[in-house]
Order: sequence, then structure tokens, then C-alpha cells
Amino acid sequence: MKQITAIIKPFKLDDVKDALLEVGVSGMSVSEIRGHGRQKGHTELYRGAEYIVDFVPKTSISTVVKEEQVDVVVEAIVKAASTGKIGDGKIFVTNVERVVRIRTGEEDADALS
Amino acid sequence: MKQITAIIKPFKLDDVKDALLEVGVSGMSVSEIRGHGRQKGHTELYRGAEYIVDFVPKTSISTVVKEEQVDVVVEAIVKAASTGKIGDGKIFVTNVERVVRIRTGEEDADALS
Amino acid sequence: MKQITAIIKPFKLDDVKDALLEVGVSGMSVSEIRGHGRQKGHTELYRGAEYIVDFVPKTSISTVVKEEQVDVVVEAIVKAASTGKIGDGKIFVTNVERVVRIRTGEEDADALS
Amino acid sequence: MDVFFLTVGAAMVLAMHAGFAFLEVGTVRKKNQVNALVRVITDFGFSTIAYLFIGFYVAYGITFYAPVGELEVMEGGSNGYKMVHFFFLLTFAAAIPAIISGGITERVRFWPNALATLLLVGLIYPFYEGMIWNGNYGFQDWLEATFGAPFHDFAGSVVVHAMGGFLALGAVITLGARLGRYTEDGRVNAILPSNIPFLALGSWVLCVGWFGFNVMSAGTADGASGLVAMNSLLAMVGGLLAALVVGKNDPGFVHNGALAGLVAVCAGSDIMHPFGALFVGVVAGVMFVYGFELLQNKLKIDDVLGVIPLHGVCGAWGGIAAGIFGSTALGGAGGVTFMAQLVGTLTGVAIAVAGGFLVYAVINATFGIRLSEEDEHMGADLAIHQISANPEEDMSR
Amino acid sequence: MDVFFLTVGAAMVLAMHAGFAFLEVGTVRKKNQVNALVRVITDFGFSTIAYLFIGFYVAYGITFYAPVGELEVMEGGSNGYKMVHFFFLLTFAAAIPAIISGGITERVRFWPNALATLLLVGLIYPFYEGMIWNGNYGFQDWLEATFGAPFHDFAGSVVVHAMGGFLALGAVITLGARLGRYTEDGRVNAILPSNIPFLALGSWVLCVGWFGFNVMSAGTADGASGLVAMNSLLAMVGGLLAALVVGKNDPGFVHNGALAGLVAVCAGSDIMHPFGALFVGVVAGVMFVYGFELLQNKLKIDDVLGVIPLHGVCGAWGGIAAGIFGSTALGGAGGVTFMAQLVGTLTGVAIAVAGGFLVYAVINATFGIRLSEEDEHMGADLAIHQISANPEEDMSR
Amino acid sequence: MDVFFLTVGAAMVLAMHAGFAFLEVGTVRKKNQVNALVRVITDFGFSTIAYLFIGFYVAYGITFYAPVGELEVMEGGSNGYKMVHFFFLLTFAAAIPAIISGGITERVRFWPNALATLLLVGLIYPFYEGMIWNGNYGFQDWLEATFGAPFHDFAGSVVVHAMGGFLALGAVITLGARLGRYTEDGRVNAILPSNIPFLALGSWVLCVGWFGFNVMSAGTADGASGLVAMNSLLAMVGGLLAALVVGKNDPGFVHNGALAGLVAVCAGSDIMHPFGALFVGVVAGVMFVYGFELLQNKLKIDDVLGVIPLHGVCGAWGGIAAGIFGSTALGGAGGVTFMAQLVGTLTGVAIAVAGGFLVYAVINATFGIRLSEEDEHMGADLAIHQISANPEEDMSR
Ligand SMILES: Nc1ncnc2c1ncn2[C@@H]1O[C@H](COP(=O)(O)OP(=O)(O)O)[C@@H](O)[C@H]1O
Ligand SMILES: Nc1ncnc2c1ncn2[C@@H]1O[C@H](COP(=O)(O)OP(=O)(O)O)[C@@H](O)[C@H]1O
Ligand SMILES: Nc1ncnc2c1ncn2[C@@H]1O[C@H](COP(=O)(O)OP(=O)(O)O)[C@@H](O)[C@H]1O
Repeated sequence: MKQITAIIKPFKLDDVKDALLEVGVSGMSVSEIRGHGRQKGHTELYRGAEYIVDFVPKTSISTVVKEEQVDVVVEAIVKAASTGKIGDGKIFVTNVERVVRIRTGEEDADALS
Repeated sequence: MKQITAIIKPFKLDDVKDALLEVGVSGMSVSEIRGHGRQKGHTELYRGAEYIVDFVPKTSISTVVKEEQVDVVVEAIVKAASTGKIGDGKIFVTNVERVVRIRTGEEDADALS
Repeated sequence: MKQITAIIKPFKLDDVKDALLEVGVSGMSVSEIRGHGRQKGHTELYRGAEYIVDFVPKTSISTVVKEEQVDVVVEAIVKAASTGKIGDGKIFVTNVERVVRIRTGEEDADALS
Repeated sequence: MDVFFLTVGAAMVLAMHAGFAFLEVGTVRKKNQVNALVRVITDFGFSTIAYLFIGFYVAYGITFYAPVGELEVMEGGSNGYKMVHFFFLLTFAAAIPAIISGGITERVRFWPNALATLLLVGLIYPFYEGMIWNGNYGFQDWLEATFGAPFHDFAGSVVVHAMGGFLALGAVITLGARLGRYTEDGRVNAILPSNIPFLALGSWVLCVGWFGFNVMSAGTADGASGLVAMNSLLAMVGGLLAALVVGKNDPGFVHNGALAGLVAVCAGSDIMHPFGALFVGVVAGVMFVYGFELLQNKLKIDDVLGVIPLHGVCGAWGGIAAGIFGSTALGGAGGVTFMAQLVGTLTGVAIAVAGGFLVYAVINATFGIRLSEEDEHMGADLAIHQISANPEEDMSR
Repeated sequence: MDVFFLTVGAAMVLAMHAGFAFLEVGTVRKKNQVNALVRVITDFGFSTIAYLFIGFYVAYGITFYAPVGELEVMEGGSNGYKMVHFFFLLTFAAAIPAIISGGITERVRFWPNALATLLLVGLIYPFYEGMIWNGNYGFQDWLEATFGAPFHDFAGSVVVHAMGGFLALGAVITLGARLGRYTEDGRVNAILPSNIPFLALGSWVLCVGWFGFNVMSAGTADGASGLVAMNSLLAMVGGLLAALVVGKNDPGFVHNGALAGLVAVCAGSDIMHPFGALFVGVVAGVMFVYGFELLQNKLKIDDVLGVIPLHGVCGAWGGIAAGIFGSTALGGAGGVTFMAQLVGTLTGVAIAVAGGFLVYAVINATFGIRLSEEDEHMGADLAIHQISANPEEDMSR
Repeated sequence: MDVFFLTVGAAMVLAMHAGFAFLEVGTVRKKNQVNALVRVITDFGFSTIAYLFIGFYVAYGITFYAPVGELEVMEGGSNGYKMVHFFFLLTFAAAIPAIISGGITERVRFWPNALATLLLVGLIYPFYEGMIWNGNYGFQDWLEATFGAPFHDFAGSVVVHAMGGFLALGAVITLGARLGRYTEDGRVNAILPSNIPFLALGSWVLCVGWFGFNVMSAGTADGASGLVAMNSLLAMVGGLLAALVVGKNDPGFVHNGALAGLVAVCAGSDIMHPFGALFVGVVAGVMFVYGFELLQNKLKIDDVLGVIPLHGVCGAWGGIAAGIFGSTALGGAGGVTFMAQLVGTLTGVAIAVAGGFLVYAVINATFGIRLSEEDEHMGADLAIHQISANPEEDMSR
């Protein structure tokens, strides 16, 4: 199984979630993070003084899927999350060796609902 | 070394933490996330209008342990976190190639306190 | 590619970020977590009664880099994040199989800006 | 002495504007809190200017274009009563934009709204105010001749509240609903309030200040009536308890229910029996809850705080109720007739509805009244004020 | 004129109820904030009903079952003084459930609590109130005959505060401690307050309103006494500074310490020397801090806001202190005796303790007074009101 | 009657202290909110002690060392007027540390600050207060002899506000800027406020209370002047609208702009024409915004809330403006001269600047006035009070 983690723009979460559900992904976990990349953060003004925003808010959405689903999931995310503007984010794919469903003890493929 | 990440119901955190300490895990990291799975989110009513809750609050707890500890740790989590109701969560096991303790520079097994 | 995740003391974030930028890491993601390790949490007093703090606030900072960068990045983090006091944190290195830049669809090394 | 009396009253009604602000801050989404605060306080400022230079003259024919020495300040022992009276009446006039604000919040542009405030407080409100409270245009005389009594609106159920509430109708409809409030397939999406404690704080401030609004409407310390105080109390209680039951413990309904009772009791608080006032409050509380749900969910009018049912409907109910429960037949003090109350109230409502559509339509046509979609999405705080409600937390890092 | 006077007083004491609400909102956990707000405002509503139809009659034999024309509203120049007096005294009566609320919060069921409010404000409080302030049952005459002076409680240290605080004793013990507060092995777990600024806001509102509570207790504008104002001020300051030192800078102790001083000064504020009042306040501040810790940590009585030490203990101290510092020997105005104060105070405390256990035990036996464990865990906000304090943030997504 | 009058005034100004507290709570970072609250309320306590035992005597020669019976409480129908007058004037005196507090917050040590409060309210403030308001040291006589009129400061633009604001200059400079505010390479780092709604709440409370501050400065109910009320209103509005425009919709500027207008109008509110007051307010609003930016960004004086421009500069402007707009030539009531106002104002400013540097330098040299770097980094809340503003959320787990 593979874990696919996408760092996306927060306002794209709904679109990405819908896209994932459409390609048959049924479970996912989301958290709010802050990111720094090409979109570098910026300097703002408050009452004539500067303040520096090093990190911009991003949303991380991750799902664990069977190997054969990876390509279609990645593609779905790219399509749903892309705006074409800098800061759209990244997708990382990593290997997951074992999955357990806590409720039933089922393992691996069976545990992925 | 392996990283074991469990997505659990938030009110189970204390139990899982105690269970981990009991089986000799000494370090762990926790964060608040939101999840979507079989427990799908729901539609609520406010003053006669609906609002949709797509994600439910979950807690992610993760610990890096030596390979030989994995089974007992997974078992301990399953036992502590399970309520038998949908939404109990999942456990993911992934491979960690290297661990460094920042304070001392110790690596791998030595770095896992 | 490798993902390097460091759990550090929150007030060290700026130093670590600067250190990463210096060694040529250009992208990173940060989130607030709570940790338990040797630095165990503590018991505090409020109006004569105790309350137990099991977890201490930590910051997780993670970056995905090319294999050859791992050593220098780890070293940079250790240097920037270390205070020599318990609770300085850990660094975990894991394997990343695929990286996609959402905006352009570029993959792997090209996707790491 | 009377200056002291009215100063206390004016300060209490001034405080009510803080109440309006926090009621709104608590009800809107977090991204619009700052704008709610700034809009309410600056609307008060614009109202002052409009009422000082135009509105007060329209209603009462009074101006201040003379040296202080000639403004009746020092002589006659009046101690500048006229001036504190201006202050007191201004705090009523300024309630008009404060009421409307709750309906149009989260999507209205700043300066076009300020322009609306100037027009409403300078012209439309004082037009009706003068008609009722200063006998302008012979309207009251005509009512008295026709129905046996003038229109009785002691503290403004109609003059202030129904006027504000029904002016909001045109404003809210001209603006349209907030993005995502109603879907194309007819679903109604709830938009949750940001902060119940602030909402409750606003309501409490309004409740307390209301006793200045009502009791001090007597104008002189010797005219202050315990009946007005007691009736206001009982209507407030009736409204809040009714809203508790009908609104199924919803904190927003409870805290607004108290206000509904107070809105309704203004007109007849000086003539109704306390039990009558209690009943009027109960009815207002029920009306508010049902009116709110009807408007939002059935009629799909996105009146964010529910100011149309709260001030509009309950205000009109108050105007009419004074004609019912003020009668001696129901233990009241008399001196009112049902028909005069009905006609007076409907006249006010008609002026408000017409005036609201007129003013907002004209502004919309000339300047545009609504935030751009992008700004609305980002929130009025960042779009208009470049700062959020909790900047330290939200904006750095 | 006196109507104006009492209206201002009543409005100020009405505001104190907002103070009670926010003191509680700030002290409870976030999941119980909405419930605290709704409970305090609706308790005020239920109190009004109970006092209007029963309590005011029990205490003073006054009812309102007559047309307005006969209620002394217009004639005699009294301007309905009786009515605003009702309003003023009601705001005191309604303080009883508001006080108790702080002790029983976070775990009490809604409607059983409302029933308790009706019983306490309709019967028990006015029973003692009438005994002391209306000379009912010859109690004051007996005290005067026996000890040389009646029981002097100018603004209710005992009649209101000790009564409320000790009524809470039965309530809190009947309810039991919050889940997890005391462990089986005898550990005391701190439960941290949610919001210090709201707590402080509540305290400030109470402090300011208290000057209505005390000064306007004179009943007439001409009776208003600068001594009462000054003594209230100094006791407040004494209480807050003492609590600062004894409470080691704890913001909760400081802000409640001010209230402790004010509770204690009510009874003798019209007769003590200012320095006496300062001292009485200092003692109250110290008593509150130690009393709080004793009760919570040693006696394991889970009185969330500490209303038993605050209103109960400091109130009783105030009743007795009036007999000490009111004496001419200590620079006071005299007219009081220590024994009358002691007996009067203890009588009040006894009635409160007995009444509290009685009312809450009966309600507990018949309806059950405590939330289910599950509801308590989830929080009263979601359990009772289906909404949290920050719905936008907490409830969607 | 006058006791009632002043009690209402004193209660309103007491409430202003809550306003000071919340204005500060909203402006500081979250880690210093609790400290702001505790410091403001305890400063009020320390001020009371200092003014009771020393300050009131320094200014007016009055003490309270006699039994109540001799304190003019009961006789002469004065009802203890002297006492409530003490209370009223104390609330002004206590504004001094409350004003300064906003400048020195986020880095000042607790007890050294308390000591400063004692010195300022016991000695420095009453020295100048007595000079102006009690004719001490023949200063007013000399002004009148020299310039044709005494220094006119009706409600304290200079006596209270400029005094407080310029005392803060020495305090702020002695303390130095907050960590990280100005970098070595000359950059100015913005430090964002934590909570705009609390800031706005503080401002509203101050605005409303200010009508007690100004109108009740008449001292007697019969002296209350509608002109004062109206002028205060218009200056407030002028200040807030000017700050809206000049401050580009910034909510902090708008809400403080209202205060700037009110600060400036105190001195001449009883003699200026309403239009003059409006203009004075507009100028004050502009001055505040520019003064704030000049001080913070150019002069690099880290006056957190901007109390030096707000109270200092606008207060001085108010003192001088009374000499301009109070003249009959500009429609005012006359009785003032420009030179007397100028000299009186500058004298106050000079005393304040000198006194501020003196007191804070001495305290700094003896005890140290600034938190350790570590404590400042952690925040005054945890460092001094061992608790944060939202303990449940921040401190457990
Ligand atoms: N090397 C990296 N490792 C971890 N996270 C990264 C990395 N590069 C980018 N990110 C995350 O992705 C977000 C978007 O990346 P950015 O470079 O700004 O835009 P883009 O992906 O469009 O080129 C960043 O804010 C950060 O959270
Ligand atoms: N495939 C998945 N990838 C990542 N997280 C998942 C996945 N499936 C479930 N989760 C997480 O686990 C939580 C519980 O899963 P759910 O399917 O609702 O219940 P159960 O595990 O009891 O079947 C989800 O809310 C989500 O956070
Ligand atoms: N085995 C582990 N797995 C996951 N996270 C860990 C582990 N051990 C430590 N951590 C994280 O690192 C933080 C610091 O570790 P700790 O043992 O307290 O100090 P140190 O690393 O200096 O020995 C912890 O609070 C926790 O967040």
C-alpha cells in the first residue's frame, strides 16, 4: 500500500476531497499546516511597520491506497488542486508496510475501507 | 526502525498513551487532524437549515520504534483505541531509515529513548 | 528522494528554517504538534490543585530532498535546533518514492523546487 | 436636573450601539468581525453628522447656527436642555443604520453603506419621526380627527424599530444573499455564528441600555414613570422565555428574544398594564423565532441577524399592541385607539419599505453596494480593513 | 425623581446579571459557556415571573391585580414608584439563582434548575427578605427588644449574598463534584478556567453595577449617601488588594476579591467609617481566598466559582462586621448591636442551608438534577443547546 | 440629589477603567492579556490607597481622620457629598496609571509599577491637580493677573490626560522598546494586536463612560450642562471619522480616534460651540494617527497603545483649543484667553515630563522596572501570574 500526501491550498480542500471520493478513495485524513516554498511568504505592513510572514497556510490531505490506485489518485489530485499559480503544492508518495483497522483488527487491503 | 501512526478517536488519547508507555514506548508525537472514512461526516441542523460536516475530528498519534517492537505496539494500540464502533481509526506502519537525537547527535536505536 | 522530519522546540523554528534555506532547501512544511518523550510532561498547580500536562508543545518541520542532500540537511538541523537540554527533539528520515508538483505536473527531482 | 436625566438616558442608548456592534460581531463569521465593529461605530459617526446638519432640522426644525450664548445654553435655567435632547434623539436616529447593519453584514461595501446612512438618518427617518413626534404635516391631527386619538408611540416601537427593520428589507433584498447561503437546487445552507459569548454580550448591553431608551423617553426626570420601567422589564422577560421554549434552547433565539420583547413594548410601555406588557413580550418572542425561520428558510431572504423579524415585525406588533393592551378595557391607561395605532404603524412600515428599496437601489445602481465575490470570500475584514479580528494569531507566521 | 433614581439603580443591578453571566462563562470550561449564558439570562426571566406573582407578595404583600389606573401610577406624584421599586427589588431577588449558578454550573440539568429558581425566588428568598426588610413575623421587633437594635442589613450582605451563597451549599452537595474533579485515591484535579478576559469582564460589570446595588438601596434620591459610595469603593479595593497578595497574583482571585469586599460591605456601608470599610474589605478578600482553597481542596466541595466562600462566607462576615465597625466606638454611625447582627446573620444562614438542601434534594429525588455522565462529558452546550460557544470554528468541517 | 448625580458619574468613570483594561487586553499580544487585566484593576486599588491617604490631601487638603458623625455625612443635607466627591475625583486620579499602563505594557515588572502608581497618584498628579482645580500655590491667580483669565480645564484634558500621557513618556523611554520591536539595522517590526473585538469593547466602554467624566464634572445636578454632553459627542464623532479617513479604515485607529476627540474636548466642553467641538475632535483624530506613526516608526518610541499621542498630545491640544474655540469670536462662551491656556497647558506638560522621568528613573535604578528577557519572551502572564488568558486551552495537555 502507498500513502499519498498532498500539500494543497486550503480553499481547494473541498474539490480534492470530492475528486478522491470520485476515484474510489474512501478514507482520508486532513490537517492544517504552514508551508514555505517558491511561494515564499511575504512582508506586510501594519501601521507603517513591517511584519514578515514566512509561512503561508496550507492544508495537508493524505490517504493510504492500494498500489494499483496510486496513479489515478495522483492524477485526480493534480487535476482538482491545480490553479496554475505558484504555491499549488506538492504530492508525496511513500510506502506503507502494514495497515490495521482498529475496530476489527483487519489488516492491509481489508483495512482500507 | 518503523514508524507506527494511529488515527484514533480523540477521547481515546489518554488510554492509548498509557498503553504505549506500558509496552515500553517512551516517545510519541500527537496532533489533531480531521478524518473522513466509513464514518462519513454528517448533516446537522441549525435553525432549520442544514450544514454539512464532511470531516470528523480525529487524533493522530505516532511513534518510531525498533522493528521488533512493532507487533506488540500495534496490538497495544488496537486494544486501547477500539470501541467497536465505526470510526475507531487505522494504524499505518512505515519504514524509517534513520533517526537522530538532536540533543546528542545519537543515531538510530540509540536515539530512541 | 528522502523526507526529513524534525520534531523541534517551537521557539527554534526560525533558526531551523534559516538553516535549511542556507543549505539550499527551498521547500518545507510545518505543523504544531504535542510530544511526549524523555521530557515527560509535568504536574502543575492551580489554586492548590494539580493538573497534569502529559504532552509538551513541539513543532514538526519536514522537507523532502534529494538523496545526496540528506546528510548536510540533517547536520544543519541538528546544529540549529540543539540547545543541549532534554526535549530538543528527533529527526526521522524516510523514503519518498515519488514527488509531483501540482501546478506543473513535474515529477521527482524536478518537482523539488 | 433634566439635563442630568437625559444625559444618563443618552449615555445608556449610546451604550446600546456597542450592544448592536457585539450582537453583530458574535453572529457573523470570524472573517467579518472587524468590519462589523468598524461599520457600527462609524455609522454612528455618520449619523451624527447627518442628524446634526439635516435630520434634526427635518424633524424638529432646530438648528445650531448661532453662537453658544444664543443657544439657550446658559439662560432660562434650561442648561442646554435642547442640546442634550439632540444627543438623546440622535442616539435613536443612529439606531436606524445600526439595525440595518445586522441584515446586510458580511457582504456590503463600506462607503456606499456610509452614504446610505447619511440619506436614511438625514432624510427618511426624520421625515417620519417629525410626522409622529413633532406633529409635522398634520398627520397626527388627521389621525386624531379620524380615529379619536393620535398615533401613540411612546419610545419608538414603530418610529425607530419598525422603521429600521423594514428599511432593512429593501437593503437585504437589493444586496442578495451571502455566497453559498442558498444553493441552486433549493437547499438552505446554515452559516454558523462565530461567537456566542459576544452575541450574548451585545444582547445584555442592549437590554440594559433599553431602560434608558424607554424610561428616559419621558424627557424629564419628573415625567419618568415606574410603569414604563416595569413594563419594559416584563416584556423583555416574556420575550426571552417565549424564545427559549419556541426556539428550543437556542442561545441566539433566547438572547434575541429578550430584545424582541423590548422592541414590542416601546410604543405602549407607558399605558399598558404590566400583565399586558408581559403578554406582548411573549407574543414578540414567538413572532421573532417563527418570523426568523420563515424569512430565512422559506422566503430565502438572507437577513443575517434577523433584523426584519426582530425590529420590523416586532416593532409593528408593538405599535398595534399599544392600541389593544393600552385600552382601559384590558387594564391599560387608555387614550389610544386601535385604528390610529394600526394606521400609524402601517404608514411607518410603508415609508420604510419604500424608502429602503429606493435608497439602496439608487446606491446600487450608481456605486454598487455589494463586495466583489473575491472580497466576500476573503472576508470584509481583510478586504476593507487589511486586518483580521485576531491579527497576532491569524496574520503573522 | 425617585423613579429616575431607582431606574438607574435597577438598570445597574440588571447589568450585574450580565456580570454574573460572564464571570461564569470565563470560569467554566469552553464546552459549558453557552449553557452558562443561557442559564443566567433565563434564570433572570424565571425569577421575574416567580417574584411578580408570588415572591413580592410573600415579602411585601403587594400584588398587581388591578387596572393600571388604580396601581398608583399616575396619581399622588409617585409616578409608579411602587413599580420601579418592584423592578429594583427583583434584580436583587434574581441574584439568588445567579449566585447559585456559579456553584452548580457544568453539570446541572436545565429545567430542574429552572424549577429550583422558581421555588427559591418565589418562596424561600422572599420569606427571609420580608422578615428583615419588611418587618414580617415580628422578627426584627424581637431582635430590637432583645438586643437593643434590629438587624441592620442595608444592601443585602446577608439578605441577598449570604442567602444565595449558603443556598448554594445544599445545591452543590446534592449535585456532587464534576467528573474527574476528585479521584478515588484522594487527589484533587484542577479544572482550568476557559477565559480570563471574560472572567474579568464579568467582575468589572459586577463592580460597577454594585454601586447601583448599594447606593440605590437608599430608595430615594435624597437618601443617597456619599458614605455608602465611598465605603463600597474602599471595601472593593481592600478586597482586591488583599486577594492579590494572599492569592499570589492569581487573576481569578484578584477579580473575585473585589467582589468579596463588595459583598461584605453591603450590610454596613451606610454606617461604617471608610477606614472600617477598607478593613472589612481586606478581611473579606483574605477569607475568600482561604475559604476557596479550603472548600475545594480540603473539604472537596466542588463549588466551581467559589460562590459559597464569596457570597456565603463574605456575606455573613458583612452582616457581623456591620455590628462591629458600625459601632460609634470604631468611628461608625451606631444604631447597631453586635448580637442583633450575629443572630440576624445566623438566622439567614440557617434558613439558607436548610432551604438549599430541601429544595435541591426534593428536585433531585423527583426529576433528577444532574446531567447524565455522557452529557456532562460532551458539555452542557451541545447536550442542552445543540450548539457550542464558537460554532463556526467548532462545529462545521 | 447631588450625591446621586456624582455617584452616577463616579460609576461611569469607574467603568472607564474596565475600558482601559480591555483596550489594552485587545492591543497586547495574547501572552500579556492577563497581566494587562490584573495591572489595571490593581493599579486602581493602589491609586485608591494613595489618593485616600495622601493625594486628596495634597490636592484639596481634605482627610478622613474623624468619626463618621463628624465627616459631614448626615448633617447639612449634604449626605456625604464630600465622600462621593472623593470617589469621583479618585476615578480621575486613577486614570493616570491606567493611561500610562498602555504605554509600558508587555514588559514592565509588577511591583515596581505598583510603586510608581503610588508615587504618581499620591504626589505628582495631585500636585498639579490642586494647582489647577483648587487654586493651590497661587498659580491660577497669577495666570489670571497676567493673562486676564485663569487656566480653564473643565474636565481634565490637561489635568488628567496630558498629565498621564506625558508621564508615560518618561516611563516608556526608561523601559525601552519591547524585544524585537526595532532591529539593529533600523527596521521597525510590527507587533500585531491580539484581539480587535476586545480593543473595540474597551473603546466603547470608555466612550460611554466619558459622558460621566465630562458631564458630571459639573459637580452638581443643577450644573449639568447639555452643551458639555453635545460637545463631547461631536468631538468623539469628529475624532473617529477623522481617524477612519486618515487611518485608512484601521479598526485600532477608528476606535482610538473616538477617544482622541474625547480627550481633546474635556477642557473646553463647557464653553465651545458644538461646531468648534466637532472641529477640535477632527484635529485630535488626525493628530493621533500621525502622532502614533511618527512616534513608533520615526522616533522609535515603543508606546504600545499610543498613549503619548492619544492622551498626551491630544490632551495638550485640548487645553490650547479651549483658548481658541472657547472665545466668543469663534462662537464660544468666552472667559478664557489663549495665553493662559497655553501657559497652563505647557506647565502641566513640563511637570509630567519631568515627573515621569524622575519617578521611573529612580525606580529603575533602585528596583529595576523591566522584566527579564526570558520573562518577557514567555509573556507577563505566565511570568507574573502563572496562568495564561485561556488556561483550559493553553495550559493543560
Ligand atoms: N521540498 C519540500 N518538502 C516539503 N514540503 C514542500 C517542499 N516544497 C514545497 N513544499 C510544500 O508545498 C507548498 C507549495 O510549494 P511551493 O514551492 O510554494 O509552490 P509550487 O509547489 O507551486 O511550486 C509549500 O508551501 C510547502 O508546504
Ligand atoms: N485510506 C485511508 N487513508 C488515510 N486515512 C484514513 C483512511 N481510511 C480511514 N482513515 C482515517 O481513519 C479514520 C477512521 O476511519 P473510518 O473508515 O471512519 O472508520 P473505521 O476505521 O472504524 O472503519 C478516518 O476518519 C480517517 O481519518
Ligand atoms: N520514539 C519517538 N517517536 C516519535 N516521536 C518521538 C519519539 N521520541 C521522541 N519523540 C518526539 O520528540 C520530542 C522530544 O523527545 P524527548 O525524548 O523529550 O527529548 P530528546 O529528544 O532531547 O531526548 C518528544 O516530545 C516527541 O514529540
